[in-house]
Amino acid sequence: MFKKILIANRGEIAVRVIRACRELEIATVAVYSDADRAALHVRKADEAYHIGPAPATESYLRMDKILDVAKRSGAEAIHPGYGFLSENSRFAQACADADVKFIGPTPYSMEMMGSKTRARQEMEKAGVPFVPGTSRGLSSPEEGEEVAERVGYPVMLKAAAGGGGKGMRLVHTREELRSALESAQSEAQRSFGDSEVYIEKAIVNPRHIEMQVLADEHGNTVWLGERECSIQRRHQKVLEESPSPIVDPEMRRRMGEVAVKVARAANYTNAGTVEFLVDQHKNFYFLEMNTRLQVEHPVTELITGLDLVHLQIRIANGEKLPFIQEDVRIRGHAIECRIYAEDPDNNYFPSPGKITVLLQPSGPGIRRDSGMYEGWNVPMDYDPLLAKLLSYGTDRQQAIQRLQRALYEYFVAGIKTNISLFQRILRDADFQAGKLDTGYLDRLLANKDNGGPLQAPESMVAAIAAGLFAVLDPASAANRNGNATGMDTLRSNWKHRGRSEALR
Amino acid sequence: MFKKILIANRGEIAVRVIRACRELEIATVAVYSDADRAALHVRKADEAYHIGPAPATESYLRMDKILDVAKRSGAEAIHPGYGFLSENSRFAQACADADVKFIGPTPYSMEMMGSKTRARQEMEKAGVPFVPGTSRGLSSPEEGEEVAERVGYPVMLKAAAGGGGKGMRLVHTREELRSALESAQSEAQRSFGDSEVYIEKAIVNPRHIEMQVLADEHGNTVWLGERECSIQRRHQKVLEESPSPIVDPEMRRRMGEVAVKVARAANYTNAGTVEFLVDQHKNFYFLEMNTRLQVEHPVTELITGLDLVHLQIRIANGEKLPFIQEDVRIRGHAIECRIYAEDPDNNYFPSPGKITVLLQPSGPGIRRDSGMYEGWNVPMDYDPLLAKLLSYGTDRQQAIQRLQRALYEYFVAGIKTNISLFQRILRDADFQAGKLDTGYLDRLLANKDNGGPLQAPESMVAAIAAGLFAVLDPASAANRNGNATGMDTLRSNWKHRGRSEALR
Amino acid sequence: MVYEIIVDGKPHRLELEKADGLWECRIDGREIKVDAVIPRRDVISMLVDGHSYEIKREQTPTDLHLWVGSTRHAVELRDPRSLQSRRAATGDEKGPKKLVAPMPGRIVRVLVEEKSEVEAGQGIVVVEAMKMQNEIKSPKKGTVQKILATPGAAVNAGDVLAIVE
Amino acid sequence: MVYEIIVDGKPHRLELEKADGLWECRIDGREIKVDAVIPRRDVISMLVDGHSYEIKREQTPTDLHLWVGSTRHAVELRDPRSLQSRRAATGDEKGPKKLVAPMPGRIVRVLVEEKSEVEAGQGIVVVEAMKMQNEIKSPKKGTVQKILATPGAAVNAGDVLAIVE
Repeated sequence: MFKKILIANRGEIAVRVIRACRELEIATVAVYSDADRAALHVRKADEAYHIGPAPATESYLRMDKILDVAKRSGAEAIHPGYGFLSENSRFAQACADADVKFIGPTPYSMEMMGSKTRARQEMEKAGVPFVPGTSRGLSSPEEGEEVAERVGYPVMLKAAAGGGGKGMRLVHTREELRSALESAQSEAQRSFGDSEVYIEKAIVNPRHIEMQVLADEHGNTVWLGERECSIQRRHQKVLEESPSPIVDPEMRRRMGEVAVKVARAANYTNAGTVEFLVDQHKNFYFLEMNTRLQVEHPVTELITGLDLVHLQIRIANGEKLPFIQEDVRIRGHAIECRIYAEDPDNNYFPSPGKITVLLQPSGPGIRRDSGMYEGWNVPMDYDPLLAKLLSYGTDRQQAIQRLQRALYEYFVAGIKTNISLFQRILRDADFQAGKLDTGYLDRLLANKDNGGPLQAPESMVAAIAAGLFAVLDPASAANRNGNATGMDTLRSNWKHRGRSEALR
Repeated sequence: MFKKILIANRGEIAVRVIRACRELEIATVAVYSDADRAALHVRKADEAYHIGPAPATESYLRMDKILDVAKRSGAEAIHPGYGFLSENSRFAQACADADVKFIGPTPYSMEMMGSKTRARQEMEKAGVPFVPGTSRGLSSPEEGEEVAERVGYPVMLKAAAGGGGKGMRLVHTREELRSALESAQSEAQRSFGDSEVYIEKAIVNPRHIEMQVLADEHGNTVWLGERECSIQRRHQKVLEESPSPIVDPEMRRRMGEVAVKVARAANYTNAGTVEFLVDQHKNFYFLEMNTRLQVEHPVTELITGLDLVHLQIRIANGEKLPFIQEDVRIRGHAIECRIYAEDPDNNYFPSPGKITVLLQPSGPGIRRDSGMYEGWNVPMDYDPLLAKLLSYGTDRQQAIQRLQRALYEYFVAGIKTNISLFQRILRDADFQAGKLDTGYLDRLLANKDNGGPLQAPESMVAAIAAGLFAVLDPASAANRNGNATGMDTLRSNWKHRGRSEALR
Repeated sequence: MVYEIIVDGKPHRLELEKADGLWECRIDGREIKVDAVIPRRDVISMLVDGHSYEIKREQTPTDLHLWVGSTRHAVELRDPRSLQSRRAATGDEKGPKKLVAPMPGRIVRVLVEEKSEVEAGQGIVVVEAMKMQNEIKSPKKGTVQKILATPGAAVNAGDVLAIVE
Repeated sequence: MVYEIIVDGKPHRLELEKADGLWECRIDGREIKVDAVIPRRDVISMLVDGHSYEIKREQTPTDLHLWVGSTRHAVELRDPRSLQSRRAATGDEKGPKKLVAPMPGRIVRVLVEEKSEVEAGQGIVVVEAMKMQNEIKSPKKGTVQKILATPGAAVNAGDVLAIVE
């Protein structure tokens, strides 16, 4: 087994990997930027090295500095986490060149899956089901019109190198197609330096369901169940669960088998995720493969009882998978909330800053993977994911109940978080009925939040508490009068505006 | 479903039941003594009522006060937790008389199991395997000698009303028997007001393994797997796990079926635990039935994916069990540590007082059921259980690894806890090999603690940290010089003595 | 002690007096006995008529909010004897409004020029934080009096970015 | 700054100096550069030569312990310029010893009489706490000079129960 692993990441995922390493008695090496000296991953690692200023391009994305730390510290392997360099095949190659094991797939598999059109070509050869459309970039507007005619409107234009909704256009009629194609191509060029755009039949109100796979370096590949990821805002996943409310064992087996076929076709090794679009008739279509550990991997861990990071490390170490497909036992239901530093009352503006109070849930059925602590200053330089709160239950209803209970216990002051958003989702009738698709969250947010059951005497209770705080904790009361000038009014005005905008 | 439940308990179990109620949208009523106004269960409940001074006999054991609160608050049911009134059949009867549902078995079942000799008589009728011996109190020393001769020495004398090792005597030869019987009888009389003593063949180095059962009020009874509880100190369980390292599926099924037979013979309803002694040949003998939720119930929850408190409440509500025996799916491995306020370096003296720093573990595979918080003053009036830390793993090895990692993250200052004891157990070769019996912990503690791998530079690191704390946090440095007089020397002397005694 | 407390815009008058270890509260004409302890900083546990409330305090340099359960209440506390707080309370509703940064970040773009006319809700400055670009919008219709934001510069929460008259 | 620091009975001399955001430590003749931050009260994160140490502080009225990982170290800190701490440090090893309550509790029984002879380790007083009875034992062989414990009385941690000469 490796004696030392470098974790080329930060935040909750770095902490999660450090924990796995400690469990396996592997020493850990953290890297950190100027903004992260006091971050939890630095505190928890056995070693920690500074790699540059706050901007990721000058620190967490600097392959040379990270490989230099690996060399200095004697780390034998690098876990890239998610984001940053995790899907960068050049980094995987650079690790191999430096004789450091990259804990993930080979550069070859990463490259194949990195280009959507190339992936589509390879997967079509392997007989993987696709949304009808082209498997390569459009050479002309005429070709686009012809394909669109064949698959039927509405169609979706997508950038080959795309991600995050950039270079995407939904086209309803032939008349719109030409100008949409031009603008998608120029956006793709601007965003990715590559104007290649392809066309697909648009699936109306699809679900986004993905399948976890795991492959060792000896040719064994298994699937570990699906994750329902349809709840998204601005193409970012917000809440994930497993099993999906619509997937039965037969459909799960079929999706799993396709996912394994995808992985095999890419000579895939280590942990990966095959994403599918699912239409209203439960047809599923290959979307893309994520060649890394996903943010939402814990929901699969909870329903299978496996530890994916342990298994990633063992696979990278050359071990065989310790089980076969038939041994995988899916039991119960798991849901994950991504706790972001953002303000639900203010158009989801990011909310970095100092965490002044932090009360964290625990107890039956609750897992918390967190990168924050009370007193920590959440930097403004990175993505706003603070922690993941998960629940496990005998069934979906119990998982929802336990998660609601845990969210009730969760309290973060000093910065804003989206905890209230999850409370809203979990009490929503459509969510409880499992009626989900990728448009679900936009529809929910378009409605006015009734704020849940409102209790009349609460305002009086708050007033009494305010007085008692002032009497019993006068130090803080003094502090209160400190900066309170006219800005109060300004801020709250600005807030009300933000709030009413969010409700449009 | 009940609208409101009173929890007649305190500490972590009251918090655990309150959480279950919140999940089921049932309002909760806490009760508290003078010592517990700021306790976590009072903070977390929807309602809380004061029931008297700190001593339990004047508060948590006062049936009249608790039933009075039930009436005032309109609680429809009472959950007794464990300890206090949980196995008191008169309290169960008083609840029934007051038309409040007692969440547990009937007074009839509790009474039958409350007397060890009566339980033994009933269970022998039902064909439950017993340690050879008498099923009723000895009428004379001669009868004792005769039975001992028949079953073979060594034999164990036990008080019929016993518990906690009181009135128990191990007898190796005929010569010792008479005086041991006399002293056991008089101790039983002093401790329980009942001198009845019976005799059993002594099982040398037994394991203590128990089986969880669950019975609804419609005649359905299931077993949910065993718990290995052999690690005990002064007859108090310290660490529990499931599955037991020696129980295979066939033995589990046989124990489960006997446990169900026991429950049926007692007309048992709700959650209960059948305790067995297991000898070195894996023969198991009925020991007693605990007619309540056990402290260690979460290990069963983790391996079955069920919530026993939810199910207790549903059963008490008259619902049928939502599954049958064949639906119960045991997967993975779970271990529980009971975190006590006691000083492992000082003969396990209790250690109440103010918790000045509390760092709590979380992350993959970790469940924490806790009744403590930073700043809380642990009262001296109740038992020292502060929290339960559990791990779940794919297998026993992973459960151990995860628990070691979590214990490493756990830090409590201001009071002493037994966290270091668990670190010692978990790294012990016999424990890791599953070689356990009820004498295990005494043997472990009889050896000198090597303290795990010792790192030489640590002392220098501590010295530098002491200096930097003084510079960076001078307020606390001032505090340090406050009371530091000659007592330092006295205390540490006393400590060293305690330590060397513990090691004898 | 007497306080004027505004909760979500609604004023309450609160009188507090300690008696027999309890707090006697007179609020909006009602008399309520409260058993209160502070188990940790910024958390108060109150027992009122058997009901157990845990209220959490969120204090920023500019705002005070109290959370009762999962509901957040904006709170202003005024000691009627204090002139300073009374003055603050009368903060002008008309006149120039400051556009402040809602979070620390970096100025990416300024979308309007000084002296230009803007609508309420029109974007004025774009601040980047946590990999997201966020348009800070005008609180009112009017004229941009002054722009204090410079592209590339770092800002803290509460920093004034522009003034709209 | 210069400190004399005793860790688990072993003395170290520590010189601290801040330079370029780091702490230059001279300890027992070695020079070590330390990057230190206090992420929360009673916790210090130190980076030494790439190694990351998180040290936790446990401060009671009478003792100071620092935890490096899961190992607890008894620490005494002396500022050599302070006469007071030097005097404290020389605390008499002989002479009368106080028997103190190791935890808050209630006196259940006193097992010996004043002026009686006791062995080292002999039980003197029984204190009950957390449902357990705990025998507090003599720190030395000698005579019980004085018994200050009264059955039934509550005691706090550190209260003197008896004096053995």
